[in-house]
Amino acid sequence: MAEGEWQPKILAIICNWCSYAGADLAGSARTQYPPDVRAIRVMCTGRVDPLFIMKAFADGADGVLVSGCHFGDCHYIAGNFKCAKRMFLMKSVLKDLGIEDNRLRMTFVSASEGAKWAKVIEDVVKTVTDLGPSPLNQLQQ
Amino acid sequence: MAKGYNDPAMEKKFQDRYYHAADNPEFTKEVERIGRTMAHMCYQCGTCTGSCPSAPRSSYRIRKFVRRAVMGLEREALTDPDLWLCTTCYSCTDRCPRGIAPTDIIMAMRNLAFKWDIVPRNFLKTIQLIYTTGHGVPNNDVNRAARVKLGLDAEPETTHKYPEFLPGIQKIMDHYKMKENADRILSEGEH
Amino acid sequence: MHNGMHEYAFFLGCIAPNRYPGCEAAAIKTSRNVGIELLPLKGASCCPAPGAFGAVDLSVWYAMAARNIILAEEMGKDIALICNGCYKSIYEVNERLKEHDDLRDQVNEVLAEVDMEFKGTIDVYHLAELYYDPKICGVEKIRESVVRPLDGTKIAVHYGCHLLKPIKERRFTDAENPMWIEELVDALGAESVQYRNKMQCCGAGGGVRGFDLAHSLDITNEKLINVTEAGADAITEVCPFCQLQYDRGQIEIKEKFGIEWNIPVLHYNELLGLAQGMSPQELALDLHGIDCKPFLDKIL
Amino acid sequence: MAEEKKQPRIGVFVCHCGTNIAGSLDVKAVQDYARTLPGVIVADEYQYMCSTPGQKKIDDAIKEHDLTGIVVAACSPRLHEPTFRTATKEGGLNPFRFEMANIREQNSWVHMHDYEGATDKAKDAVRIAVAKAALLEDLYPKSVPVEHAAMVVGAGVGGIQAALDLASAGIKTYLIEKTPTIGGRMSQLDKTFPTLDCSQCILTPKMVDVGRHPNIELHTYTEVEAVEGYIGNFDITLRKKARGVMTPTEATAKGIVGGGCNGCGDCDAVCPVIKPNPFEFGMKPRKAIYIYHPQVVPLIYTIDFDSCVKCGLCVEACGEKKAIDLNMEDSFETVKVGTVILATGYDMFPIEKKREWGYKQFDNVITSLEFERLICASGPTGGHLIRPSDGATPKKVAFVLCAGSRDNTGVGKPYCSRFCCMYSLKHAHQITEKIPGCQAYIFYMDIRSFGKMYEEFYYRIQDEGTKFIRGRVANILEDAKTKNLHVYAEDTLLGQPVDMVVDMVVLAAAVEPTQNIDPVRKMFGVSCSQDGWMLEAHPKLNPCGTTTAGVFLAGVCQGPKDIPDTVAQAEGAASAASIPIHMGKVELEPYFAQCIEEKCAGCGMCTNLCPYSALDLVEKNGRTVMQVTEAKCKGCGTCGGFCPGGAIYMQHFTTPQIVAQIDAFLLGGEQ
Repeated sequence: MAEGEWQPKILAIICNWCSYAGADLAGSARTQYPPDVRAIRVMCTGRVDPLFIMKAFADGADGVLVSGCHFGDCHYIAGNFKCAKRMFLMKSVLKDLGIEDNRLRMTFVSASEGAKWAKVIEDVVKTVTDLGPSPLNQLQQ
Repeated sequence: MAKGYNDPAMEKKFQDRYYHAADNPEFTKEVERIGRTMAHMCYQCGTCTGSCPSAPRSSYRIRKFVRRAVMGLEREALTDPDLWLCTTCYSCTDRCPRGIAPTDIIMAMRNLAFKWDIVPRNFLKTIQLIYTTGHGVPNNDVNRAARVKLGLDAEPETTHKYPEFLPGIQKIMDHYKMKENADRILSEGEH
Repeated sequence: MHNGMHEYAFFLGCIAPNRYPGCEAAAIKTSRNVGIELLPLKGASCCPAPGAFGAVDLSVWYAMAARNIILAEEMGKDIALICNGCYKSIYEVNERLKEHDDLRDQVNEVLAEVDMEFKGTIDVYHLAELYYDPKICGVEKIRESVVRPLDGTKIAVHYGCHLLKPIKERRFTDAENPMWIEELVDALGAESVQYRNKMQCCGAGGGVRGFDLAHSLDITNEKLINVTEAGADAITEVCPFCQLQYDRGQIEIKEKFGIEWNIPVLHYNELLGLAQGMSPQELALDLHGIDCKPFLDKIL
Repeated sequence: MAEEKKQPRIGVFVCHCGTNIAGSLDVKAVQDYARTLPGVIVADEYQYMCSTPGQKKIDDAIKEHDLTGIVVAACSPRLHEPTFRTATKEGGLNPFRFEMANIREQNSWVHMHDYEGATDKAKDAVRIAVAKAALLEDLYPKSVPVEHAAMVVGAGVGGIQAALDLASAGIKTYLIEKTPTIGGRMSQLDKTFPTLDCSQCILTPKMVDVGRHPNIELHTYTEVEAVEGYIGNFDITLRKKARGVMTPTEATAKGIVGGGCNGCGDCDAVCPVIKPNPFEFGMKPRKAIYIYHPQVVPLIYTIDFDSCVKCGLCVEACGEKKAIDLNMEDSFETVKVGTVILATGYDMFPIEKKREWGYKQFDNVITSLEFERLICASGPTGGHLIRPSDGATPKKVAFVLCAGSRDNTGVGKPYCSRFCCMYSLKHAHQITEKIPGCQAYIFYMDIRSFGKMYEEFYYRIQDEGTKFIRGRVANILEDAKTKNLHVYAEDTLLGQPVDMVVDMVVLAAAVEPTQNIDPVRKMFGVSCSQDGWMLEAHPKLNPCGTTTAGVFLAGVCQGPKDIPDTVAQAEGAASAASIPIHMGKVELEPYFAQCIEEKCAGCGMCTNLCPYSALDLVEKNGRTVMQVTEAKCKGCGTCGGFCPGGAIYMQHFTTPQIVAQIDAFLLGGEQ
């Protein structure tokens, strides 16, 4: 990539039991995807405090991905469901702040879905790249 | 390389019957691109041939054509006249356990054969007819009379009645030099 | 809907208007009796033939089919048609272009040269599926439209290939042993009969009829054996090309193989026309290669 | 948490993993970069950090540099976190002062063609890990006692074996079966390959053992209703479906001395309602009060209340035994167990969905399990194989392999069902043996005879005269008059189409997970793999475990396998499940929620969010605050993710730690 070319900064917060394991499986299977996402592991997406999302955007993230288990497969019964409801609300908050709501994405990737994880990352990187730098970053510039 | 036997009959009898590397390694990809199906996933179970209405009455084996696609055996595939015995009934496509469309592999190979100027005459004549009339099976006088008797117009509401639509059709076909090539192949065949 | 009628752009194809005009006439009249109005699609061409034309260059096939679809898009009407070959070209190209951006861009680039653009605004239907669809017509409405029941006749249904296959690219769910056209036939008072290998091809498609007539007729002959064994008085189909293969094919089989079958072959619209009281003359049954009289004698 | 705060002193270790990591990114650059990060005292690299010398580096560095936190950039923490925690502990640090940066599974292996991008990502990963390591604290795992009991769900051969093993190891074992009898699929089979043992003969002794083992409490006609708790302490509620018939024990408990069902069958004789017997796939009738077959364990009748007309004839016939209660209702019972084994088995894929083979359209097309019943001496025909259409003995039988397996159309199953090749060989043998002159044709794509003595069995069947045709069956048509079947395929070895006319077709239908098993799977927190089978903890190194501690898998529920493999896995699962029970206690990761009482407003939102009812509101110093019951908390953090006041402290995943990670990623942090 050329020097100085804008690269999206994307944070992923992923659950230990499904999505993190799915991402590991993508690795074992050597499924290639773009290297633009940095992941933080939590035990369950239920742990994802809206504060984390706001902090990430305030710090200059161009996109945030939250990924958990499929509904019904949560290791803690329904933490993913509770997170999904919060993320739904967060999208409207982001919109109010003038941040495109598809910069925040919640996905469900199981421990057996390595290929899907790669696809999710590709999609997220493409979406955020197409959107360009976060409006907050543009303000700072 | 030929063995250099002085008897051509012997040379032919003992010709190399190995197959080696693919004639054209790009052949598989070309077939897949045109046919929009993943030929390389074939596991040679024969469900296609078993479903084929042409197989029990000819030497046409669609499974073998798929194999040729996979192995890049372009010449063997395109020069085999059995290529033209597929009725495009799509039974093989419905039943293929690998979700491949063998019918579309055949269609892709026929398209590629056209580029090699290998096309049966009836196909080319259909092209000429569509180019000149808009119809593969155009109207005729007996039919016109019958139409009038039925209370229909002698010409149907198609390019037959509205020939002003023909130049557009011809422009589309000319874009691909389809008629030009069909004419050329047909005329060469007449020599 | 207009005046209580479902309106469609009527895509004629080639063989119906140019060989079996009775099919065309019957389609227009019979569908009107069940609330469907078929409007002329001016300037349409060959679909073009998926086998004979598509075999040579699929890119041109896409573009030419798209041109026909655009004519209906400009009318703002969905297309109805009566031929399985046309169904493959028009329905499948319409669906594929709607789904695949790369194909649509490629086609539109060529069509721009003739100031046309595929927009993907309409849907394509076979008239038979509209007849079967209870939201549009339905079997009951067909039954109610019958004035001359085809009582005492046994009819073998030939579905043809491109109406149902490839099944993944169709609205239908079963291409191995469908029964819905039988329901439409039974609604006319006739008795549909099951025969061996019902779903086998008529033998005409893929350019084989032109490439190796004897080969295609051998397939047809096998079907005729099976239909005869089942005791059918007639074959009905929903595709004029299949009709041509069965009807003219029987004459060719006689010439080439010396076998005489004489099984009348009628498009479902012709059958429906008879049941709705149309005369054989109104259906131009005299243009058929195989005399329909033995069949007509049973019902008239 | 009370120890004195020290400035963070962190050691970073970057692993090459041979070329697994070093081949795709610049390990040296990552190491150099780590040195620039705040708090990093030492940064090292090594070929294999997980090796003994690699671990020693950590041990040594802690001692030499008085470190407060360790970061290893290597593979996935799901693989080696325990290893490095141990190394950290050996160096004298609390093991929870360790953090891992995953630069293999989620970096070098997935960005093999972007050296620069992968290196940048690895640097960021290390920076994020260091930020967290700087805030890590000493934590202490909680030790909980383990109930000296286990549960096995599903009483097929896998569940039976697992239960017998656990029970024989001195563990109280609850064996749960949803049908009225144990035995599962194996009890429906006639013979077993490759030994040709009679399936019933080798299974019934085990079934009898289960029935009388003092440590096994058998619950048939019972389903799992609810699961609570965690390893060592599962509280499992069972739904005992109303069977309408009391066992002698149940009768005695109700004061009916000497009463209860003794399996005499007097009721069966008088019952006027006739229904198809599902055990025989409907090929044999049963009454509304029934047993599947004479060898059932327990030998207790069951009433099918969906078809019972409550005429009372059976009650009369039962007489003084008073076993029958037509008003019986489902009852519930909760048991406490330490570990659980799921052995829920399989069903046949509904092969009628593959329309081209005509199952349920043509009388003489049957499935392999129906064949088992038809050829079995205790089956509906007494072991005489007959054609369903006319009762004639078939002289030509075609076997269709891969019927719905290895199918990528979206209709069938993409996987190999693994035992169809072998049982079809066995079927071919059985008809050759039982019906003189009967010809078997096996239509196959590959014969997968990989087990012990399997290839030899294949050899034997071929020698006996079975014809093998290498071609997948395209379609099957029925001759309307004779009901014979035309099997169409291509003999791919000859390149010739085949129209084989046979009397009968046996479809070796694919297998799929037991119908409606998903709720049970989810109750136990077990995932499923892409093919729908239950997901093991690791396909190679932990094939019996699941991601839920204390829950293990046995048999086909984890993936298609034959009887030897099922029994082997059952014994493995029983062994694994017995370990915590014999240890008597397990350590739970200390990821508990804590309430920061000065911040807690006592709103109580969190108490409703907690899936384990681990949180309560209590009065403390005149204020209402939340209190965590650590034994119930599983550490998901759902409460912490929601608390509007930031009053919940999730150990090891605290808000300051996670925010520090986010800041480190986005704001940098290089010195």
